[in-house]
Amino acid sequence: QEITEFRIGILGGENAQDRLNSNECLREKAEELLGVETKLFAPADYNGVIQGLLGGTIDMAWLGASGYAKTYLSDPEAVEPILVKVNNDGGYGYYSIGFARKDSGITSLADMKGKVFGFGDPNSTSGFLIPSIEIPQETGASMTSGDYFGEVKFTGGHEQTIVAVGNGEVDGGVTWADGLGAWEDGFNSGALRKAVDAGLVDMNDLVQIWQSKPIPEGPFVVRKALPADVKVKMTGLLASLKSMDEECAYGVLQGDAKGFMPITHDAYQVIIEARKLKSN
Amino acid sequence: MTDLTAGQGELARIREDYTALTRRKRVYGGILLILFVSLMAAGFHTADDRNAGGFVDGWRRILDYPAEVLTEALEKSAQLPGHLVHFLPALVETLNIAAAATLLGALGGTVLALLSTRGLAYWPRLIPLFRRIADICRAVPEIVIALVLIFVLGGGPVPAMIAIAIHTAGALGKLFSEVAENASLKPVEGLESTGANWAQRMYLGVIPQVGPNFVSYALLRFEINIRASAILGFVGAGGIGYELRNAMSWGQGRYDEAAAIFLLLFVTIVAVDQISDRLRARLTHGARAGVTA
Amino acid sequence: MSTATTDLDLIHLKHQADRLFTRKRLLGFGLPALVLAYLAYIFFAFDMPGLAARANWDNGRTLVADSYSYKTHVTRDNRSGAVSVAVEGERKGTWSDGQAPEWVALGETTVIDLTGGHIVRFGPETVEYDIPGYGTLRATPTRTQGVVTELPPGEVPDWINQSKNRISVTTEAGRLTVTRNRSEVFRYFAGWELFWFTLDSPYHGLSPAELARRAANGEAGAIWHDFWNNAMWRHGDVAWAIGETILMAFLGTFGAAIIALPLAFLAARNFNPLAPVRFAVRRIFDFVRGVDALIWTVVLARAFGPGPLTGALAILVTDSGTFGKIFSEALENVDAKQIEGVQSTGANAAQRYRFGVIPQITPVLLSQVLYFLESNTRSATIIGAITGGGIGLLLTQAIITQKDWEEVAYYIVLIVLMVMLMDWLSGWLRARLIRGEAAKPRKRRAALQPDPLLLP
Amino acid sequence: MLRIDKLTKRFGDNIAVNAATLDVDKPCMIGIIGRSGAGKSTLLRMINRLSDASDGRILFQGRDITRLRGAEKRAWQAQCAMIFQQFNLVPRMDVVSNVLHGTLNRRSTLATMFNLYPTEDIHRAIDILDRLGIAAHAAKRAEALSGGQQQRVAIARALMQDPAIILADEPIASLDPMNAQVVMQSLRRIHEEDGRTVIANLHTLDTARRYCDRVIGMRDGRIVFDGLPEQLTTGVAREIYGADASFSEAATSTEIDTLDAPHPVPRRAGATA
Amino acid sequence: MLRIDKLTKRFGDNIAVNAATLDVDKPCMIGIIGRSGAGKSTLLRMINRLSDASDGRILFQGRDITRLRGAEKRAWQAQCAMIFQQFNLVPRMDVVSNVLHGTLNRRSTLATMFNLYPTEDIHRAIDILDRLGIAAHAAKRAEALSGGQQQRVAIARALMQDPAIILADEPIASLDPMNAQVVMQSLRRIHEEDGRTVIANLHTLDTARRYCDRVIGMRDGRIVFDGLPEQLTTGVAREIYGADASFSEAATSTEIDTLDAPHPVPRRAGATA
Ligand SMILES: Nc1ncnc2c1ncn2[C@@H]1O[C@H](COP(=O)(O)OP(=O)(O)OP(=O)(O)O)[C@@H](O)[C@H]1O
Ligand SMILES: Nc1ncnc2c1ncn2[C@@H]1O[C@H](COP(=O)(O)OP(=O)(O)OP(=O)(O)O)[C@@H](O)[C@H]1O
Ligand SMILES: [Mg+2]
Ligand SMILES: [Mg+2]
Repeated sequence: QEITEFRIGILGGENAQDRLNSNECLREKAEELLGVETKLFAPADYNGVIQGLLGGTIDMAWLGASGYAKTYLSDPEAVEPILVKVNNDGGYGYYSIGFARKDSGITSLADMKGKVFGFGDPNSTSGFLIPSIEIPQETGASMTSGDYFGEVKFTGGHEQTIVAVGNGEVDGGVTWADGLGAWEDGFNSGALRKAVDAGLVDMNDLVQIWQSKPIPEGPFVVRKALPADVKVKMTGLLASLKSMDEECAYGVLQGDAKGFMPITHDAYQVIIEARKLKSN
Repeated sequence: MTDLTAGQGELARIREDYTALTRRKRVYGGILLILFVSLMAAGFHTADDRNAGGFVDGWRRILDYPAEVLTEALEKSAQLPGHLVHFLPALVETLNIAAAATLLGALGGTVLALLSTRGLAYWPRLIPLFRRIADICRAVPEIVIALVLIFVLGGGPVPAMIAIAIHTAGALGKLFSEVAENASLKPVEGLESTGANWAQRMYLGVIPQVGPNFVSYALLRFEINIRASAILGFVGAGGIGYELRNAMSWGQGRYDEAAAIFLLLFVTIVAVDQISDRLRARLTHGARAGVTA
Repeated sequence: MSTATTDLDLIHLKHQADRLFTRKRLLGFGLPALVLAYLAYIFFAFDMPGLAARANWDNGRTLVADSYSYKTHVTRDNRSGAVSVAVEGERKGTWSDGQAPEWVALGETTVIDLTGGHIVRFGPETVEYDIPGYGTLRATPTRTQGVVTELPPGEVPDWINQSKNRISVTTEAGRLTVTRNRSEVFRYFAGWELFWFTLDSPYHGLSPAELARRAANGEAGAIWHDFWNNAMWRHGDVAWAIGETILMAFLGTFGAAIIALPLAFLAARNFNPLAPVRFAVRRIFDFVRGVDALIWTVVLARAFGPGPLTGALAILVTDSGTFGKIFSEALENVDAKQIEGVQSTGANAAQRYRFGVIPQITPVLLSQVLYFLESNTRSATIIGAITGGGIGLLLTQAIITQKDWEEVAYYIVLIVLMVMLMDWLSGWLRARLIRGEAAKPRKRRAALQPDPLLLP
Repeated sequence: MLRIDKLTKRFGDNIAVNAATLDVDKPCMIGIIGRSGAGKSTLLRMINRLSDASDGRILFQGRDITRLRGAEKRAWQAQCAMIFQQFNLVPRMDVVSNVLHGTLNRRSTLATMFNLYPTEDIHRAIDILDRLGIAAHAAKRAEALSGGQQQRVAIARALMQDPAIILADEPIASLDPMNAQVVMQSLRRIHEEDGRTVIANLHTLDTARRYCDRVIGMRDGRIVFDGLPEQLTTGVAREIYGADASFSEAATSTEIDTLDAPHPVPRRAGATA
Repeated sequence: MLRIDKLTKRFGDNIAVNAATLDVDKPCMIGIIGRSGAGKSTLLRMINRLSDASDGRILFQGRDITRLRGAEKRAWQAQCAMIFQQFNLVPRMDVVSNVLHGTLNRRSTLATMFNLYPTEDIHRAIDILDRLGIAAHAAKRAEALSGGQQQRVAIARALMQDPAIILADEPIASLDPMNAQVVMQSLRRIHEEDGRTVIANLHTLDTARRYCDRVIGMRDGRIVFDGLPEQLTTGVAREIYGADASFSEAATSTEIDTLDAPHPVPRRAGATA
């Protein structure tokens, strides 16, 4: 069994071209290693990459946990997780953070009663799946508009949520952060940090109102149908990426990280169950 | 049979000229054909190459997605009526965006058209300016204006409405101006001679002439705008597009919702198409179509 | 002057006229009133009053300011003490170590001149900001007590945003932020930063004349390479993206026309006597048209993956329906006389179509196809934003990231130029290929010459 | 009353009206004759200010008309009604509305757009239509009327303006002889009964002779004749028309003698009324 | 040569041609006259096989034409050219291409699809055009020509087919008298010089009399007259046209006597040539 080309899908909240640029080194290495033409694709949203994996037009991608669950639920035979990113502190989790404008007087979920709540993308783990399960556990009510919150909206993505909260378009929203570092810097990494770095929001104007339990980082997945040697080669390439080329690893992992560790499907069973719960 | 015919030399010249013309036509036609075919081939090759999945493999999977959606929708078909009712308000919002944008765009387009038509313009020297304004309004895709406005005004129907209205004003401005160019100037001059001002001349002298055509074009635009409004919802501007995107991108588990929304949208688009088709035929062919109808 | 009618008649006529005008007034008021009522309903349905409150004009200002200006970040890592200078705070716009623009004096105390008397000093411990007309502001980041600030006496103005762990000061000269971990200054400049060359290029900051001189000396290739691969603006990739968008429109439009033409014969009453087939083909047209390119994009993305081909196919499928409808209508309007004329010579079916039908519908066909080529360029921009390809994706991503407004402005300008170019091109081709049809009387010269480019 | 002083109109190199000078000191009915292209229409259009003069002045009761701009210009146009060869009505609108357009200058824009004409105006419009014998068609669309009727609607619109001067640019050129006569008689009556000045471009000599108090001949933009109809001999006509000896008046005639009987209009009777 | 035997055409209940029988034993020029709706066009269309007969037969040199199908039918159509009242040319194509359509049946489909005709055909087409006096327009689009010229192009197309029979369905009905004469003279010449049979529907008696060797009268689908032009008296004409006593031949005349002088075409001279 041979492949004629290898296609890597990239998602995440950056400029499409920036994403392609920071993964270019990975592409070059893969091309060299596999000996076939390797291409990068940066579709507009999570769904684009997932559809590519399902349809067999994308061979490898770094998915979010929820995205992996969606792929698995659509077709269990489509992809398999190989590696997960390990943070500098050795963990492989991050958090969903609820936040609101300071001047709105909201400091907790309790204050959000009857207010407008904003999710990000429906396929995002921290932007929708986990908060949509954990928040009702705290409030004791469902996430339907008008039940506890006055209205529940999807803003479309982490960046849009931050801006929507900043504008007052929604009263509170959720986004992701690594939970490390200081609030006023927007944590060490995550969507808030990027917004701060861009000068988009002033963390003094925002308050944290909620934090989830740790969420497992999404896996790097490859298509199951790929030849075994391709899977092995790519796993090896990623696993040694940090030691081979630190700069490249920084780009691929979107920041500082310790490296990779192997992971299997079982680690995401919880997320899959959660996702099933949210389907009708 | 002599008197009508050309001389022998003349005939030879005609033959030669015609053969040369045919040859030239063939050469140009051939070049054009080769150019077109090679452009298509090269373009197709490039697109295929830059696409993740290939053209040849793709066909086998073309029904995968619809099958996935339909299977789930059929499984849960009992919930369909509930979904239809649930998403109706979003559909109404989408229709409202389209209707309001068409209305505002048509008003803007009328003004732009009157200002940029020779013989009618209030400032004849500024005709090129208003033409360029219409061109630019037309050239900017709705999505651009909508996304920028969402950043400033926040999500919801208003940015979409403004974006579509601007584009509509440009597009209708051009079409209207073509219609107005053919309007008779006599009534306008007649009104001018009584001391009527510009607004009166346009409203009483031009609009009655071009009205039916304007309305017909505006209806056509309304059809287009419903689609545009749905698409803008897809990128964040509310309405049925927003619901569709959420259902579709959630995927498996909510495909029944996606199917319901899709059904609503499809039926609406087809229905509006048909109704406006009839209305437009009536408007442009006038009474004749009314008789045969 | 004797009147033609009796007074009684006249009174009657006047009454009639009064009634006529009452009716006209009702109509004249009714229509605008309906429109107004609808707009009023929209006004409230769309919550316009609330919109004014929700609208964030600051964002608008940022957007406008950002689209023609850029900022340079001077950042001090408060743990290591290292100072870096970067355009837009991006890695690819960072000055190499120990380098800085002339308004930043690196040293133990880094002095940043924001002009107009605004001076920021990054000391080893304390950050100082001299603000003309206000005084000097001191902020000391500490491990334990957060950021300790020392403000001139008096009320804290609203352009200073202060909390325990962070202070930010926004003035017309720039912006200063101090947190425990880092201190940062933004200074704003007009223009699009590093548009031609990035900092690492030897050609950065050279005058056009100097560049021309070097280009003449054989460096043209290198200059072009540095410009084309500019990491900040990525001119090469943008050009590819525009090309991809036009490609999607081109392939989609012409592909659709090629597919729709034979099908249109099946849907036309005068060419297909089989009513059920006609009906079926027409419903297929309605279906693919009604489903809309957007949905086709999503459906096809599963089969073909992201990329321009998917976008082109989505346009192709939708427009096949549209063209099918337009073409079949054109076919139903063809003049049967010409066909009969060809038929009477003993021509077979293919020849009848070729000479009796094609020449008649070519003008309609071509002008419609060319018209759609232009409008599909716009559609391709939107479709690209969904399937992942072309300038549309670049644009939407740039907008969603919400910081690179200058890039957004750049892309918008490019898109508008692209669409206008296609508009012009399609108009030009129409005038050139369809003599008599599109050629305005103005262009009489072109209309008189025998046109070698004529197709049929 | 109306003084035209060296009025000139140039279209590029072409001089359409060349230093035309004219004095009208009391209301009268003036006919302007001349070949096609002589500048007749251009002259009238300048008086109505539909086109601007290149040079020279038009004075009406001492005011310089050529200088008027904006609202003042429109007010002058209201005072100086114009009738066109092609009627220039709004064909899709009813007759009364077309007549009421004569009041546009007096009413506010908004009111006219919503058809808010005062009832007395509407009644006056009907009266005027009645005076011209077409009141019965008041509610019809203008386009449904015959040419002669449409021209009478145009005259009614002019009268509705209550103008001091009525300009008529070949008012009967597109009418058949029967209708032409009715229209010319109406114009004559208006002059006689209301004392308004009527200036009409005419393309036939006999019409000018028959209905006008004063005839002006134009040739190549210049006024080459200005006098009483009686002075309009065939020789003079030849000069105006620049015709050679083969010129025959009959070629320009539209007279229908047989039709005269039912409406005996005195030839130039009451010329000084 | 050509035998039509009880040819009938029904459109639903309406019988357009009713058991028409006709015998043409040598090349001649035949005119068919009759009222509108008499079935003239239908008859010609059946002969050319543009429409199928409901009943009866058409025999040409012994072959039953009505039975032909597919390629054979098309071969017959090539042999039996048709000229239409409205010319039925392809207006957007040039004149020579239109003429070359006459060869479509002989040439391969593929070659013709790409407008590839042999040079000798092109030259012959130009020769034919020259014979009809319109070679100078060879490169123009058909739509740019006058009606009479277009009809001559249609005749050229017919000649290009090198047909045994030329059918002409009111070839001059949409032409002015001058052009009508040129077209009829061309048809006559073709008959005389090439010895082809010409059958023309004509709507005026005098044309039929003047150019034809034999006249056929149709009424309500039946052939009610078949004889020499001389036998076509006003009484016979009345019967054909079903007209009452007020029938006057002049009403159907398009003759222009004054124009005859320069081209003295002998009235039915060489009728048996
Ligand atoms: N808008 C215009 N632009 C250029 N030349 C014009 C224009 N209007 C009129 N002219 C020229 O001015 C000259 C006078 O024209 P005018 O229409 O006044 O003649 P007229 O006496 O009314 O002739 P007619 O009997 O044909 O109406 C003519 O040579 C005409 O070509
Ligand atoms: N396609 C058709 N379908 C139904 N009826 C037809 C059709 N063609 C002709 N007819 C009828 O057949 C009869 C004969 O028509 P035909 O056209 O042959 O008459 P014609 O003598 O050529 O008359 P004209 O001088 O008007 O051309 C008429 O009653 C006509 O209505
Ligand atoms: Mg004139
Ligand atoms: Mg006929």
